[in-house]
Amino acid sequence: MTPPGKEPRRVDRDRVAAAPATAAAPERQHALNLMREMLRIRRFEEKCAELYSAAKIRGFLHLYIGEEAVAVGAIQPLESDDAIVATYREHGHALVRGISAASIMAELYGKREGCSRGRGGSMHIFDAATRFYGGNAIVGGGLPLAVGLALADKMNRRPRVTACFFGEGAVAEGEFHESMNLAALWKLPVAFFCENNLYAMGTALKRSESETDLCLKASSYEIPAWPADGMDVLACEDAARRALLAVRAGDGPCFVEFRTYRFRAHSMYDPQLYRAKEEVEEWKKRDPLVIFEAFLRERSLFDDDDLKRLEEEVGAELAQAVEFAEAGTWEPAAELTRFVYSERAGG
Amino acid sequence: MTPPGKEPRRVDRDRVAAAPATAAAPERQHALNLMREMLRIRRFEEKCAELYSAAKIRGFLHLYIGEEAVAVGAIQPLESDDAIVATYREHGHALVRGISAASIMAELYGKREGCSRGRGGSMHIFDAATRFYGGNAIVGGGLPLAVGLALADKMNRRPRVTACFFGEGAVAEGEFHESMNLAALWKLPVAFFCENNLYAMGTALKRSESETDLCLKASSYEIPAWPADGMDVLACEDAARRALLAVRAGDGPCFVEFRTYRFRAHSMYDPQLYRAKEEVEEWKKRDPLVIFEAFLRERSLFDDDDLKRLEEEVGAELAQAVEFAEAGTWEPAAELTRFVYSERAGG
Amino acid sequence: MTAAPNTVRITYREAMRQALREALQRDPRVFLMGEDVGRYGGCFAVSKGLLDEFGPERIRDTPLSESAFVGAGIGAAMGGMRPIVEIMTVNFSLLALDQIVNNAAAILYMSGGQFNIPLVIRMTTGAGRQLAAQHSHSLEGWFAHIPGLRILAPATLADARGMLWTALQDPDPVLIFENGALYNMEGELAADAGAVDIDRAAIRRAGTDVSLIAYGGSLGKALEAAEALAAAGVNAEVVDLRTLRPLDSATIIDSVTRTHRAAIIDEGWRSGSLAAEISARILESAFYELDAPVARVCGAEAPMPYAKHLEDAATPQPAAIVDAVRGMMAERG
Amino acid sequence: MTAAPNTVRITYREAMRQALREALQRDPRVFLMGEDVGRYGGCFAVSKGLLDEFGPERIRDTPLSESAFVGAGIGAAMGGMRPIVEIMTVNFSLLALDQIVNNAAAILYMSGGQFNIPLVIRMTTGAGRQLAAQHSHSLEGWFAHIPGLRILAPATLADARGMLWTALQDPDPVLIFENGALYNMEGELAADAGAVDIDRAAIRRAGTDVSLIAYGGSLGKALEAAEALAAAGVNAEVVDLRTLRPLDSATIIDSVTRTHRAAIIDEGWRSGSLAAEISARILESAFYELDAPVARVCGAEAPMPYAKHLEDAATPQPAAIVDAVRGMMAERG
Ligand SMILES: Cc1ncc(C[n+]2csc(CCOP(=O)(O)OP(=O)(O)O)c2C)c(N)n1
Ligand SMILES: Cc1ncc(C[n+]2csc(CCOP(=O)(O)OP(=O)(O)O)c2C)c(N)n1
Ligand SMILES: [Mg+2]
Ligand SMILES: [Mg+2]
Repeated sequence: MTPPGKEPRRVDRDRVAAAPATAAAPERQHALNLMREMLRIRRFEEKCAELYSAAKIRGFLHLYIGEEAVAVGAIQPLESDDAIVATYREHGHALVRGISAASIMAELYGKREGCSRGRGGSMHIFDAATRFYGGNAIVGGGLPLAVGLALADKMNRRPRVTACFFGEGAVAEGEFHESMNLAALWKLPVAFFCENNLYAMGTALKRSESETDLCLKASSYEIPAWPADGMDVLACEDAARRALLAVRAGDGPCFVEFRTYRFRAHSMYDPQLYRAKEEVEEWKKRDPLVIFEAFLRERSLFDDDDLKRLEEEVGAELAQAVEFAEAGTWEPAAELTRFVYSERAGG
Repeated sequence: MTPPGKEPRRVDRDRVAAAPATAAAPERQHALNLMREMLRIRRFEEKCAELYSAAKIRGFLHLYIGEEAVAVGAIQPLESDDAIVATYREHGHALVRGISAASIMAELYGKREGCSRGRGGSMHIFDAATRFYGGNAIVGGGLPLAVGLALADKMNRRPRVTACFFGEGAVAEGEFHESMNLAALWKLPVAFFCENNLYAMGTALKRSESETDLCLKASSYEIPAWPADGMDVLACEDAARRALLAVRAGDGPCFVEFRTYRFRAHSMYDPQLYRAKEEVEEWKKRDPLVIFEAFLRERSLFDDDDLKRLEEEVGAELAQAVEFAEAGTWEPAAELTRFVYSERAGG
Repeated sequence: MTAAPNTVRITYREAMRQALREALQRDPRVFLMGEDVGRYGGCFAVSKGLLDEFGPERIRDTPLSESAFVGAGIGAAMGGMRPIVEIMTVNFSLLALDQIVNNAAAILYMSGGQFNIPLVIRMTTGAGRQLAAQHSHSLEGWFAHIPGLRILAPATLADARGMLWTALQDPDPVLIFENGALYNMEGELAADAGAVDIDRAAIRRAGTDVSLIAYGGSLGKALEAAEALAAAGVNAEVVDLRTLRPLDSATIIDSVTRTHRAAIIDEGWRSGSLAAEISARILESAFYELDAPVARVCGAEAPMPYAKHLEDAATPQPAAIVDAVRGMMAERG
Repeated sequence: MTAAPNTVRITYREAMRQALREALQRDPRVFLMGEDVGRYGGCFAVSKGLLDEFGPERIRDTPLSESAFVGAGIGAAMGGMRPIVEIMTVNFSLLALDQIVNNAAAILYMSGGQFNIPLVIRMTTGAGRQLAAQHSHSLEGWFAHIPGLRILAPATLADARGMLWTALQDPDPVLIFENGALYNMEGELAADAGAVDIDRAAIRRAGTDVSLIAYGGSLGKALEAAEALAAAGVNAEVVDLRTLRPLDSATIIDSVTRTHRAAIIDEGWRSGSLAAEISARILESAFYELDAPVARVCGAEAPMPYAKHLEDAATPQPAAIVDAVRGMMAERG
């Protein structure tokens, strides 16, 4: 009678090989693309803040400022028939994915011309054309959907990936756990992209997780996981590419923890009592736009003219988006219950 | 710009120190106690099966035959003011905890004299006197309760432990994940006792978990975890004692995986299509009563007289329990809605 | 007993199983997913044999993760499949309510009509088997409160056989509630039985004096009560709602307009029951036709007790229906 | 504006906060637990400042684990505490429904009366802030279907201030639904305002011609409609339900028996609404008193849209109440 295993077992954190590598300088065209996409998000979000103050946008508004590198790095490598599931902080993802700024802005205005016909608002951007499955305002609520989308692909032997974005706060939800297990158990093509900006509203990660190493958690489902510097667009892109490659190979899901930070309030009403100004300032030194610009300039891949041109392009797109939204129309109240059910042939 | 952590991180399984130890022979009196408790459960459950066939007991009936060592080993070391949260397969736990066989049997009959006044049945054994908080028929549903009971103790600085039993099937539920994290985060005095009998109804563990090492899972919450041979009552007792000691020390929860097997069907209707007869037979060779008896006999701690006496004692208790249940009365239907709400002073 | 020509003798369980088999045969996009639907053969043996026939890809055992696999059903539906998700028992559906209400019922609307969810969720509901408070409730009427969902309650063999296929044609989420007490119900079914219309309630017994409005597990009790009432000279009409959302108000109101009296039989808890909704609709649309207040014969407002006599007392029984109608016939009219 | 003598000017939010503070001061067993109740100061700033005053043990920030922390509240209540659990928004309560329905509401019963659960759960409900379909529903009427729970809907400053303490005296689980649109409502409150009775509905405006039955966020709209009706010569009585389960039928029936007409205003979806239950009860108990069918002015049967004009159209507005009553007054009586 020998009682087995009397010593407590613990997950090991020493075996982690975080082999650092130096990013190769990107092609100039690609670099400009990345820069442009980040700038598009930044300016779009700034405009949203302004329009919120002007009461053109209402409800909850969650800005992505500070986190641009993640969406840009993670979404650029997707194929057009891959799918995306996102959260209520998804303007950036929607923009990079190719949903027009105009139809997003019109949605934020609540106009009929908005991508969700004014029914969704900021937290519910949807777009069938780009396989953008929302915008989900339930923390963790999108993960099971991503699992299901991937299941459909797998059953149909389609080599597609579903990229599922969520914040580190979602890791505490039961739906995270159930979804990770299901995706891993069934080897489904999901790329779990965790945006770890250290806070869930006012709750710091260390106050919500007994184990704050999220990659370790993912590993406990047998899901390969690694962190990426979420302020560095090249690192994000690299991490996402590896994940997508692995997922496409058919071995099941991957998990990437993008370590990032939001520069603004959680949503528009938030006195930010839960974090020090200094901490925010510290992180702002790693502003993804600033450091990427510096990186490119150092390598002579970017200059003042580039910046000017990009700002103009982005500014023009944004101006047109606002114009489009302003000019949009209101869905007639008579259409209130339209889309509660599908419109059936003949019905 | 050095993208950090490019290699996938994985939980390490090599660092597990499963230091085997030889159990010291127990004191004779204690050994007899353990033997008696296991026998009480075995004979009680056999009687239940019989009474089910006789239609005295109805509903779902989940027998504990084969798993007796776990409840006996894990509950004996509890203090009287510790709490227990169990599942629908909880007759054994209730008996060991000291709820009378009579009041449990009366409950299974649906009689007013049952511990839950006939309202609960087999899956809902409750007893305030012994702090037995049920009997819960929602897989995983008891875990949050255990966390809360422990929270109350911690807030009141009471050195009590809540022992929370659940099957390995519960590990897939979101409530497992949320509860483990919460208990670990708040360092609550919960002993998580997982009864891994390899099947959840007809679903083998490997078909429900991408990672089948449950201790590793627990570790991903920073919860110390170790397995125990669930067919060996001394090993179970030893593992439970260590867990209770650690928990009482105030360092937060522990997790023990009791590796056991159920010899019978999941509940009364189950053709057991999902496992081979040979597998069952193989496990039956490790019948916890048989191996413990052999172990004691080898050490001259047990003989035929002991067996005869124990069987008689247990038989008498059981006969009396059945008699009590038979003689019990039916709660008047007029009392149907009693206990939907508390009976308030004056109301 | 032998079956009549062109009919087969069949149980509700087998009818359900045939419906599943047919769906799996007809449409490669259909698959069944849930706890123990495969190797175990289904908690209530409904899917027994299907694993052998269709394999583990399409008869998919899931871990105990109600929220994730219901959500995965939603996702798979958006991904072009036609999933049938089984939840063992209605009480466990509470673990998946976020997915059902916040996603399945809302995504089409939130997306401005872009993403419909052709998902079918089946679950067992109801009391009668002494399974007590965490396995016995009747929440189908409660689910019927949620816009975006369609709620079905097959009460007959034909509906057990036919509703699934119709549900699978629906572009939106459909929940099918199978009353556990019906699985062993046996009877004759047309050999060529197939899809049934799910848009209309059905008159299961024509009558003139009172409308008994029932569904699911209560239909049989209503019919029994109608027989008893007939013996006492009261000719009751029995309406089987069949679809609980959207309700077929027209059939209900038409019946009450003819009979001038109504009793609603609903296994759910009385307060906030589907019976309340029906009563309110009758009041709104047939107030001046009523000869007596509408009666509700509902489940007792208690978690379901284990003991048989208490469980019986907690659920609508024919005698209670008869009593309610007798009371009503005595009213001035 | 200065407060009248012996009254203070206060918002609903502050009244709620005072109630929390008082409870924490009076009973060491009381603690507040939920997402961002501490450092963030509460999603809607209700608990702002309490962390500093009572410390992190008693103002306990939780991870995003609705099921676990609601369940932990149940466990802590059984362990002798008096937890107040905050769920940010009613839609998130769906993630905790298993714990609320299968445990909180059932354990006393399942245990044959041994374990009561003195737990208070507070959550924000309702529309009006353009938060769209996953943050805006009114599910309090739906929760009122569940036996074993008590459901409160404070609609006034006095109730916001007083209901919590009374709820904490209740040996059983109490859910308090705070309509988000009310937090900024400001008015006079007695300086010594404290616990209020929660057993009875309240007549907020006496009237003779029609009973407007409302609660929570709809009370203000009913009162507004009553003023508009008064101008048109219709003297409406306004009943504030206050407690949605158990319903104070007596007060409702008494009012309708006096006015002979009733309209129920309920932000919840119409089908299966609490309004349906009230209508059914009126029909059962006051059928012969009614001069017209009972009207329901309810939420539109759709997930809540984001756009302001659609959201307004989806929720009961004073004009719709006036219209419903006008229609009713025209009926023969
Ligand atoms: C189930 C659920 N609980 C609570 C909320 C309220 N809430 C909205 S965002 C948020 C924080 C989420 O943090 P995280 O997942 O880290 O994402 P981030 O906002 O940081 O991007 C919370 C608590 C919600 N929307 N859903
Ligand atoms: C939430 C939930 N889902 C499904 C069930 C049905 N069910 C009852 S027992 C059981 C198997 C549980 O297995 P496990 O946790 O391993 O415990 P065991 O029965 O093996 O002791 C299942 C699926 C349930 N009771 N609750
Ligand atoms: Mg975050
Ligand atoms: Mg098991």
